[in-house]
Amino acid sequence: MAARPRNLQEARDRSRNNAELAWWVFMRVSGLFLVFLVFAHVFVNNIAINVATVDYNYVATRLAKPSVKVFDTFLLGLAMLHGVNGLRVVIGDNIRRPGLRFWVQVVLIVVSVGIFVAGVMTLWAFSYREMGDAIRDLTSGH
Amino acid sequence: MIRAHKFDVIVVGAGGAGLMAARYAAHNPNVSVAVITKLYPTRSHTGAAQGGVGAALGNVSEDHPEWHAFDTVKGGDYLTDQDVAEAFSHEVIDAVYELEHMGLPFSRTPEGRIAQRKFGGHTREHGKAPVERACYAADRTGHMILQTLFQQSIKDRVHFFNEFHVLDIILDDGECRGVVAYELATGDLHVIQAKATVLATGGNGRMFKVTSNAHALTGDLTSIVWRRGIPVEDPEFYQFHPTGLYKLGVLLTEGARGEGGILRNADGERFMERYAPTIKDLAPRDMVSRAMYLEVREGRGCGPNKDYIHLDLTHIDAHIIEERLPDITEFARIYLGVDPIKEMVPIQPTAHYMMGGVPTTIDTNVISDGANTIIPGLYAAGEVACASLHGANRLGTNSLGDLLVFGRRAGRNASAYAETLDSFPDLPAGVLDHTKDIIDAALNGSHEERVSTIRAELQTTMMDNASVFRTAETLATQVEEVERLRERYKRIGVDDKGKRYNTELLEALELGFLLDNAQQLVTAALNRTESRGAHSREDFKERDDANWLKHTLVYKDGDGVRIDYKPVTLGRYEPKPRVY
Amino acid sequence: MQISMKIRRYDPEKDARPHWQEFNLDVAPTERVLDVLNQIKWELDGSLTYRRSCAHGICGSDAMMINGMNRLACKILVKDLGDKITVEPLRGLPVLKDLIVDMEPFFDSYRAILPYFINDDPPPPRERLQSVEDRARFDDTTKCILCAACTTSCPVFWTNGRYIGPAAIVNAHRFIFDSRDEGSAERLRVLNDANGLWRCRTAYNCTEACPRGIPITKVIEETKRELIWQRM
Amino acid sequence: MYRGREGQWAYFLHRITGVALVLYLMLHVFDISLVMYGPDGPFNAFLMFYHQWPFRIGLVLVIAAVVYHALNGLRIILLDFTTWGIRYQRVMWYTVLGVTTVIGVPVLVKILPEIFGGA
Ligand SMILES: Cc1cc2nc3c(=O)[nH]c(=O)nc-3n(C[C@H](O)[C@H](O)[C@H](O)COP(=O)(O)OP(=O)(O)OC[C@H]3O[C@@H](n4cnc5c(N)ncnc54)[C@H](O)[C@@H]3O)c2cc1C
Ligand code: HEM
Ligand code: SF4
Ligand code: F3S
Ligand code: FES
Repeated sequence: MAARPRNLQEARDRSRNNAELAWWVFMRVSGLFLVFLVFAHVFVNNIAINVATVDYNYVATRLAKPSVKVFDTFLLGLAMLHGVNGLRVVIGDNIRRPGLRFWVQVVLIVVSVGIFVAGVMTLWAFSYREMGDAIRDLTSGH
Repeated sequence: MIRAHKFDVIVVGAGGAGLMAARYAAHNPNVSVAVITKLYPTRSHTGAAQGGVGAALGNVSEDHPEWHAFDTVKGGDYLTDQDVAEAFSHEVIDAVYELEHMGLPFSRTPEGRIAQRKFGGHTREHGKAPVERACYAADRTGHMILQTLFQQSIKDRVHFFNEFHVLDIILDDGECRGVVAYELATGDLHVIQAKATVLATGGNGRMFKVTSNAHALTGDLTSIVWRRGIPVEDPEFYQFHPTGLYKLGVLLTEGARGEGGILRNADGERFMERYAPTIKDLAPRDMVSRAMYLEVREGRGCGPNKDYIHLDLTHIDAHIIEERLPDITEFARIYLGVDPIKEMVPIQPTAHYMMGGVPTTIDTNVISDGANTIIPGLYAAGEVACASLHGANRLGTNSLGDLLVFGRRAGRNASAYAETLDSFPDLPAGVLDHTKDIIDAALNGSHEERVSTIRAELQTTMMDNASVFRTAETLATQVEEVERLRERYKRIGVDDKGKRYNTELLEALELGFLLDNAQQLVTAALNRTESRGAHSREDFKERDDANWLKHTLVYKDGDGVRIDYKPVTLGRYEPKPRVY
Repeated sequence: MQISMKIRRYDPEKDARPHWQEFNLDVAPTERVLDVLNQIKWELDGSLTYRRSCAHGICGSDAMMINGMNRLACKILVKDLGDKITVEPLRGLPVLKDLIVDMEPFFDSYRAILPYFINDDPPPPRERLQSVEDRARFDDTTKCILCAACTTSCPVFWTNGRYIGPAAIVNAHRFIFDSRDEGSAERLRVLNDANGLWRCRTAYNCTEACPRGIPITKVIEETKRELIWQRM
Repeated sequence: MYRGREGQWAYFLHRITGVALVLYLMLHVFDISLVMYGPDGPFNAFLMFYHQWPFRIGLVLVIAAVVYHALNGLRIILLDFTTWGIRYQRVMWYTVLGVTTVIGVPVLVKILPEIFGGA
């Protein structure tokens, strides 16, 4: 069990920054934005249309629109920050062994950063194929 | 396992008196201080005190310490040592301010000062009319005092031995060298050596069936020091508080009457008008309890068995009740299902406070005889002690004051004394013998008798024979009864033989202490052939100053007791008939 | 009235793990659960172990889980529970024996918030003045008896024992909102810790468990807002 | 099981839905990102796999979770930033459940036939 401070000096040394406070406020503010972003997104993609009709073309066409790009980038960013921070807290609460807890949180952050980058790339029309070509070009020295 | 510790000052008990003593001892940077307590400090019974602490601050109406001293002496039926009462009534004012400076959240007057209310026996101008003297924090004054003092002890970093049960005191050469304690969590014995020891272990009300006292109040130290040859002073004066919840004894503070509550019999009559025409329901506790007993005895009790009295608060504004008496309102609702705002509350007198105790000087030094011979290194304060502030009957709110004033004195004096000793004197041989014997007797006893049965019989018979009214006959019966129970106690045993939290073992030992307390009380009561304060003999109805204006000292003598006396310190108040 | 009381027993000197034991007894409906425990200890099984002292809800010794909720055994009557009663030790604190738990972690949290009056100015000769309204501001939180019913009912505390817990926050509130006290910046700093105030998820169990009727969740929310305003 | 009341259940549900949502979100972003392989990449294959009915029921649950989590999130924000929120926390939770159902039913009416009638 992490030691709790027992006197003034120890207490002073604790919580030097407002990180926890800032995250707490962020969860609420981002939540407010997410209500609109998520509801709109879900309505457009899951309710207004039949999900069974979704395929590559639907997605590709949608993502080609600049408005969707901007909208979804916000959604992605906020939802990931909100969700991953939430998950960090849940892990902090539920994993008791400090070592394990630390590593699970590291893995969480690595994976989420990866997924976030992949999401942004998708939105802004990167293509794995083009990327592959570019890399091949680079390595072959033109 | 046996473990040893050394501290310059140890305080036994962590109620108001103990924590105050520890704080004052710890103010001296040259001494090390530890507190030993069988309960977590915040579980001490000081936390149960409701009404207030009496001090002549004069925040609500004019008041003077001299009036307070007079009321205390008169309330104590002139058995109070008057030097003690005078010192007390001045010092308690400072003590209350000190509490406020420690952050205690007193209720406030509209001017922002400490709020004060009326309380039984506290009057202006030597008895003319009730005066607002009880400083209060809603009906949780004791709770606030206990919490505040505990908070300060955290700030001061006082060392605590929590859930350590003191089972013996170490006396050698007529000096105190520390105590022996049993650690509940492990069953280990600890020899805690000290240059000065302060006793602050509270009362012994659990010898009665209906009591406001906690299960833990079993008079351990009044028995332990007695077994070691120190007398007990005035044990026959035991206070019954008029307003305990019917059958349960849970206390409803006198503050309820201070706020205007009225006692009524089955006819709805405000009977106190007959017994104390001037201050009526706010007469001292002994008088009110007797009046209630008489009403019941004369067939004017309430209920199907005509065995209780009604406390009537229904005419008081509901929000005053909720605001100033929230806790007791809740007690009545939960335990009796009665809502004091709408209905009258069934009450009966409940065993409440031991006026007597371990005899001390005005400076809290424990004394070993009527000549005030001091036992160096041993101090006592709070309910366990008898500096004789309360005499034959304590006034409400004077006990909390007592804790503060004498707790301070004990702490200060103990640390000053400890500082004068350069080294710890050697311990005598066999310090653990008595403790091991009593533990062994309980653990390996024949178990023909149950502790709970003996305790229940003790409580019932004490209630029947030695409570509010007493006669030679009932007391003699009770002396024999206690004798019989002590015999039976030798054949007890316990189911639990373990070492960890063996609370059954400790309950058994506590019963042993309780039986000693009962023996002290009944023999002294049988001996005192007069009525004074809380000691009310139906066969000797009058106070007898010619023969009995003196303190009783009860010594242990083999299996029996020996009685001696100590003069009362008189002063400017001449004994007068006590009318209100 | 005939009742059956099921008690979770554990004596580490004898048992490998906790187990249930059932007692059938005849009790008066107006008896407290504490009276029933006493009856069992005194008449049936002396080794049953629990803490108790005052027997009327003011010392905080006997908080335990009764019929699935934290309460004081001396403040709940049999008639309010029915004829089947289960009694377990408080959750989230190590069980030492039967219904006795180790309170040290709980008191550690309490000590952490500097639970004492801080004001280094020399006091006036008489009392410090305080208006009736200022006194009322923190009245609720002066009632705490440190029984731990709240902290051990908090679902966050069950999973995360490092959480400082509602009781400590209540006691911090007691001083933070006392107009005479000057230590609130320090206390808020402690509460701002990763396992401090922000771990509360407004689960409300604490408020429902508190035998002193302290509106704990409200108090915690007030403290959160105070911390935000002071820090931003 | 501890006999907590509304607040406890609101918290459990909020946490469970929250975690479920992040996990779903990650999966969702991952499979959408497969578009980056182009039209003949693995994207369509994945989608066809998810178009099986158990996954679509799952998707309906995710929508329900979003609605509950969002509404209860608003409830929490009211508790945190208003002085009156605490007084109405129970009422507000029942409202959250109510509104979740009110939104849920038409959605089900629209989607269920699509799942079992169509694909
Ligand atoms: C219900 C009630 C209401 C009251 N209201 C008022 C009031 O309004 N005003 C007023 O002035 N007075 C009041 N009194 C009286 C007053 O509260 C008590 O007399 C006083 O609190 C006793 O305090 P204390 O410090 O002497 O002992 P306590 O507070 O009883 O503390 C005793 C301490 O000793 C420890 N202890 C006991 N035995 C041992 C042992 N063997 N080994 C180790 N530790 C031990 C205990 O653990 C405890 O810490 C009231 C009393 C009761 C019961
Ligand atoms: C749609 C609007 C949303 C709102 C209003 C909202 C609101 C909130 C709030 C206020 C909290 C803090 C809870 C607390 O401290 O008690 C929270 C926690 C959380 N949210 Fe959201 N949220 C929303 C969407 C999402 C989404 C889309 C995800 C998933 C990516 C998500 C995942 C989480 C997680 C994992 C937690 C942590 C749960 C916990 O600690 O118990 N939320 N949400
Ligand atoms: S806040 Fe209530 S439940 Fe919590 S410790 Fe204090 S009295 Fe007990
Ligand atoms: S139960 Fe726990 S989550 Fe907060 S409201 Fe109470 S501390
Ligand atoms: S025994 Fe004191 S609170 Fe229950």
